[in-house]
Amino acid sequence: MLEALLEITGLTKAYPGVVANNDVSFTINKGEVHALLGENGAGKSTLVKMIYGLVNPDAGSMKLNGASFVPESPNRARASGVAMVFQHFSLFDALSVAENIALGMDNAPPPKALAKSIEMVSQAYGLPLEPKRIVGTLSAGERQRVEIIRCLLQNPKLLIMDEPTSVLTPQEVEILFQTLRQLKAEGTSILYISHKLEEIRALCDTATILRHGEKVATCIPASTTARDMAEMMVGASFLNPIKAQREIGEVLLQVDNLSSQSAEAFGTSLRAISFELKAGEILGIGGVAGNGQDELLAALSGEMRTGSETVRLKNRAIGTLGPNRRRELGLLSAPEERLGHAAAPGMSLKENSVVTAARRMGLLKSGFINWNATDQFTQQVIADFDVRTPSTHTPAGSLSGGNLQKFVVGREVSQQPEVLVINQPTWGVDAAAAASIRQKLLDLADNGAGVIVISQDLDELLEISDYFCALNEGELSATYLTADLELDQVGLMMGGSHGAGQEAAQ
Amino acid sequence: DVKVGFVYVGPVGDGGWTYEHEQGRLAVEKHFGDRVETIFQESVPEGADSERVMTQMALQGADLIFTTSFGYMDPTINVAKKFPKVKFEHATGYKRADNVSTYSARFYEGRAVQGHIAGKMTKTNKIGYIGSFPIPEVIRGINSAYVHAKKANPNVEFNIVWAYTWFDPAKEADAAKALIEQGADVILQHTDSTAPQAAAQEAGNVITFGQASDMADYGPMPRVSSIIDNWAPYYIARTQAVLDGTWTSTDTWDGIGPGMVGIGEISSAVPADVKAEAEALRDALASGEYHAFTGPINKQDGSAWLAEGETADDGTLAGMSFYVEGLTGSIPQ
Amino acid sequence: MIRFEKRLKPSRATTILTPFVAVLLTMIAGGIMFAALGKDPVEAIRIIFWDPLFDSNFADYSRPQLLVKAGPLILIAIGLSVGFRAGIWNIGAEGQYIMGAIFGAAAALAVYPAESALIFPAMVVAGALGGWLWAMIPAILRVKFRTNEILVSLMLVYVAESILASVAQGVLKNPDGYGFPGSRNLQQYPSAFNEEVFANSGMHWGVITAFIAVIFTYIMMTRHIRGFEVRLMGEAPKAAQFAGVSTTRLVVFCLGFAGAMAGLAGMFEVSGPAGQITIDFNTGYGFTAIIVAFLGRLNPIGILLAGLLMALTYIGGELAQLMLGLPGASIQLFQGMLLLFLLATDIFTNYRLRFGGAH
Amino acid sequence: MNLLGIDPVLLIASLMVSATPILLAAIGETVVEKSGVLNLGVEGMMIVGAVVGFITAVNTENPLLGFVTAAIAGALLSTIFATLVLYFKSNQVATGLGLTLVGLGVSALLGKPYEGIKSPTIKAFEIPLLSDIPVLGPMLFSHDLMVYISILIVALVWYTLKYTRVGLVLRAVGENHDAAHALGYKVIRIRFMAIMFGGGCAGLGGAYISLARVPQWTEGMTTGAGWIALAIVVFASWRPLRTLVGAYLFGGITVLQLNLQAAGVAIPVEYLSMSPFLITIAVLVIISARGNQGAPASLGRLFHASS
Ligand SMILES: Nc1ncnc2c1ncn2[C@@H]1O[C@H](COP(=O)(O)OP(=O)(O)OP(=O)(O)O)[C@@H](O)[C@H]1O
Ligand SMILES: Nc1ncnc2c1ncn2[C@@H]1O[C@H](COP(=O)(O)OP(=O)(O)OP(=O)(O)O)[C@@H](O)[C@H]1O
Ligand SMILES: [Mg+2]
Ligand SMILES: [Mg+2]
Repeated sequence: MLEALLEITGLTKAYPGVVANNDVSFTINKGEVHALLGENGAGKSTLVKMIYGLVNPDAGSMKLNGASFVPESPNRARASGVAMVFQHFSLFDALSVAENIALGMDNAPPPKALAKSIEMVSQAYGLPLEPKRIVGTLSAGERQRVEIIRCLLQNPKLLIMDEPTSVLTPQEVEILFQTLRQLKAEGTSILYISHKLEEIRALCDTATILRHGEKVATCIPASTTARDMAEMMVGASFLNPIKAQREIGEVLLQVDNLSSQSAEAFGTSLRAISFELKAGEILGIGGVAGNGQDELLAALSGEMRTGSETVRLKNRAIGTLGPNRRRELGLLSAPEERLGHAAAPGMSLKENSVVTAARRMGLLKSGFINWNATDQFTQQVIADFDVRTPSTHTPAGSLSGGNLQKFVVGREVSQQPEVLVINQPTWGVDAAAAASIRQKLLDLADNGAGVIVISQDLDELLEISDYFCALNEGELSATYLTADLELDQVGLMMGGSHGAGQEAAQ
Repeated sequence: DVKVGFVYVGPVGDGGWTYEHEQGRLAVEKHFGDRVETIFQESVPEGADSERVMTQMALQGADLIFTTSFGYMDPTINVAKKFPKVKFEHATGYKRADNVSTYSARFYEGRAVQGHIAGKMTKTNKIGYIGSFPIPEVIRGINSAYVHAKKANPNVEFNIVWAYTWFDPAKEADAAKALIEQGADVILQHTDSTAPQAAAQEAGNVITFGQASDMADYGPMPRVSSIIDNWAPYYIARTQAVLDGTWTSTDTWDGIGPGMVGIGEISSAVPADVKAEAEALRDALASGEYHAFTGPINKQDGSAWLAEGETADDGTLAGMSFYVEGLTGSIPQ
Repeated sequence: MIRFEKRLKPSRATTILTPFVAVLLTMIAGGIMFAALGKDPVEAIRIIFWDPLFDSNFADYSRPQLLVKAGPLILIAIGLSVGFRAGIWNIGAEGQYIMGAIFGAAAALAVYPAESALIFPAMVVAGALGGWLWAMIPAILRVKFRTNEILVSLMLVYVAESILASVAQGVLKNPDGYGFPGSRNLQQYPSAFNEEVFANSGMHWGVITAFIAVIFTYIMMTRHIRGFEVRLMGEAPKAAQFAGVSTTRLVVFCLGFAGAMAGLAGMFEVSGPAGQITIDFNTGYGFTAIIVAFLGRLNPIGILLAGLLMALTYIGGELAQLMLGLPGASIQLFQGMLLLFLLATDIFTNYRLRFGGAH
Repeated sequence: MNLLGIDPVLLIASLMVSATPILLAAIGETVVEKSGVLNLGVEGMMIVGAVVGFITAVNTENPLLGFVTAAIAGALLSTIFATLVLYFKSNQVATGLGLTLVGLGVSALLGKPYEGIKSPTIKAFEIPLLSDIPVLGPMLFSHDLMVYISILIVALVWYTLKYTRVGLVLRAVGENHDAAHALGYKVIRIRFMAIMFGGGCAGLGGAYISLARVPQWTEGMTTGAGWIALAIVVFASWRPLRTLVGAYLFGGITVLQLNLQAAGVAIPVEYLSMSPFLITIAVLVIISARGNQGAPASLGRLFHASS
């Protein structure tokens, strides 16, 4: 019967300016997969960090197996049988798989024995891994395996997973779910955080829903619709994006036989990529993280130069032009990494407007920045895209992920691009915000722009794109009409031939 | 009552050049007691900083200021113009004014004595010389030492290493070692630290000479003698002159005779006959009956410099920028 | 338990207040040190901070000297601060300063004794060029081979010192100097003399240039896109790349700007207060300027104030040595404490202190 | 066996001595930087080690005790840096420079009464048997104890970083402090220890100058050795064994140029005297041109644990 593993009572945690968790109470049973839901900034990560001993609560208490549980540090939590896979991987790129795993264990065995256990566990759960590989060279899926195996080696009673599937192919998600079900069958409890509601419905037994740091509801996901759950999270109903019938116009962007070496130490090289984008069209590019998405975006944005003729905009060769010249010509982009790439965390929103809009929006006069005009532009973006921020002076780094993403998308869309390339437009963004961002992209295409959406979220791509193709190890698949595609087929395009280890596992 | 200021180029604890000037200052304090107040400033960079320090001393009421580095020459002249009532004494320079004297020591006389001992004592016939910067002062010393070593032992050879520093113990130690490894069993130095002494001590049968200060700690071996800067008598005399109101601008270039250059005790490691010869040379230099640069001496390129019996004039010596015949290598530019 | 908690926004009030707190703490700690050395601490502090400015005997002379001392510090620090903002660590300004001086002096000495109004401007150009060229070595090595500029620029200081020693007794040696090392004194060469613009003000052209550089840099950093790019590069290099900033150009610009400023400082020094190229011409301005840049929080106005404060501790420190016989090292220690206290109090700009723990 | 009149056996023997101070300081700094912290105060810690070691040796007549106190003094001084940088989150570059100023000042004050004194020196320690081997014996096995200890420290650091858990955790902290924190490692505490270790090594290096290489105390006697040590760390791409190579190479060139001068080789002295720096730059360029310099990814970055 149901037996409580972890009882949480009245957990509260405040940060300057925000109460991340307010009097949260719920119970996780043994052998249960328990979902934790909530929009961005609802306090999910904070809550699990308290369970893992990384963050100390201001108030409240926990009981594990009926005994008082006060994890002062992750080591204590691990000793009590709590393990965690982080939202942002806690891996060390320059170290090997075995070293990474050893670091997550309190009593790591000597290297040889450890390598053996890694192999054993990875076979038992169908998660192949080579202990000697350097983690920086792994794909996102493989990196996650490292984290999971690190947890499994400690025989946890409670496994916490913070958004584990946002970077996986459907096949990889399926493997993960198998693993989790197996664990559950062995009696392990799982606390599972995700924004993907269909996954939750497929996997989880119970769901606790947080809003603004407070627990607002509990439900049985299998018997609740995704839409209902989403509305519980937001506290209101919202609209799904509407895909209008559009006129498809002339060719705007041609990419022809584009190859390149990655500039990053652990990057992927692009191999002979070719495609076309027409006005009014949304091209979705799927693929698992680390298959050349960043490189493709860099080659299109102008951060990485290629042969002059490999990229043509409105029949003009632009492969050797830099980002600013491309922006002037109408090709805009938004990279995946919001903090540090699309925006500078320490700079205000106003200053971040200058990053891409300076020239196209005429914010410069003979090299001098017109701060008034910049402020106006920024305020416009904030208003049009519902960015929640105290002012234009607020540092970008202090915005929540979803709000910053709205700002980044808004900054590009407001410049009325002719072609917009965007990578992971809604990564880690809650359902309501994601819906509004997708709507803006659709609107942009309606107005005659060409849009390329690179994403690992297949639902998203299937929802908004007209054409679909997938990146795999730097190669681009053929392009298909989205309407004609089956999900299985898509999965194969993305990852069917990806990674020898995976084939071996099947 | 007079106030006497001293401007030093290094820290008073450098154990060499500045240290000896500081000894001079202390001697002044001791000699005059309450009648004289001294002030000083250490580690004053040449150029604008020294000009400011001198001015501040003058503003503070100094009556006599000793500026103890060649690089203070132009600043001293500049400040002296602004304070005609204050007397200035600039060491090792050549610019004078009504209230600016110059003074310097004929260290090359001491080098002659060292050269003689070195020539007599060397078994390998190789003498190592650590130079600081290739300036006339240093070149004069090398020439003087060489001329007298050669006289004592026609087979001697000089190996010269330029350290490009007045003071860098580690580098001086390395330089000494390099010379010793090249077979030198006598090390002469024109840098200020005792590091070469220590290196010689470690090596064993190598002799050295104290530089600027006596470095008696290292006697009787390796340190067999030394050249000591002894500024005390001069500083006392000049302060006395200010007290008496008899100070006038002069150019003093004193050697062993007046005691500005001291020859440290020649240690027991030196055979008695060599010691006696060295002391005789010292006395001859002191009395003036012998000049350290007495012809015939040719320049390195073989051209004649001093004819038989001719002695070098002070002008040429002051600006000496050539090696004498027999020295190898060229003076770095 | 006491801990620091990040502020949502940097506090402006503390930004302005902390330097004063730091100076106060330095006075206290320094006072203790002076007392330990057997000197009256109050008097020592008064001599360092007050006398150079207000003492009836010294102030008339010291106040202009403050500018003479601060001028090169500010000029070099301004140049360095731009690079530091972008995360480009040039710590070899001393070498660039030397090369600026050599080039500047050489330009004048090459035409000695001709007199012309063109000579001084030519020296200015040559000085800036000398520093710029010397800074281009680490710049090009970094751009071409990704060589760490900290080390290259530092190593080049030692190389520049060797070159200085060599020219001081070689090509630039004063032919009328009786064989002594050192160049002619440019103070005695009217066309080349960087004279005070107003008599007894300390204001020579180098000081004026430093002030212009402060204003120029302030405007560039706050209003011009180039300054924005510099800040962006320092904040988030990838975002800078995304904004179309060329790393190559920025590295060359920052190192070149710093080199030119340091070169100018060297040139104005050699043609003015110092007067001549000597073996020991350089006195560490290039290194002290790094401290000034950080004391001024890499902000042009801050650097201006920090340069003046640093000059004050130098001149006041000299007076304290003269009047109290304090050892020179104690002044060095005092300056070190000032920097460390400033850095320690810096945290209150971005963090606030919280008492009471979480458990 | 003479090249240009230089005996390689003696050359190697003396370069080992001349390189030992920078080697000690550099291996300490390697550990500090591996933990993700850049401490530019090496020069300051070295000179404080030099003076404290000297004072102890003179007063106790025991040079080995001098090394012990020098290490302690260097470590203590480094805690100022560690506290400011780790707890007060001050800029690492500026704090390191400040530490150097403080170290130079403190050492000069402490050393005043000890100027011009000779210290007891440590004797050469001829390793039995090994020192009798022809050529190799006098070259490698007839040095003072500290030369061997410095090599031992390098080996120890190498082994620790490569094969032990402590080393693994240290590297992890330097690679990604946020992840290390998330896994429950005490980033601040680990870095504090690393900084103190670096301070201790720098102190030893300084004491080697004042007790072995030069045996005397004079103000400012480290004359830039700390800066060279910093260069060696990068030069060695943060690898302990290469630190040994780097330090010996630099020491070797320094000694060699003096030897070339002493041997009267006709290379202009100006070029010889700048050669150690020019060659260091040249090697740096070659290393960096080959890419991946191996710098710890978190080096110099600010860490603030939220809790
Ligand atoms: N270290 C911190 N300092 C200050 N505020 C924080 C900190 N960590 C989280 N917060 C704030 O606490 C709130 C809850 O954050 P948390 O990361 O728990 O949200 P989440 O539900 O995990 O969101 P997401 O779905 O985006 O991961 C947010 O407003 C966040 O900005
Ligand atoms: N490129 C690198 N990046 C980060 N850490 C490194 C790197 N190379 C070596 N290390 C770490 O530094 C420690 C010691 O390096 P060291 O050079 O002595 O190792 P090594 O195995 O002997 O290397 P090599 O075979 O290249 O000489 C090792 O523990 C290693 O993990
Ligand atoms: Mg989260
Ligand atoms: Mg190795």
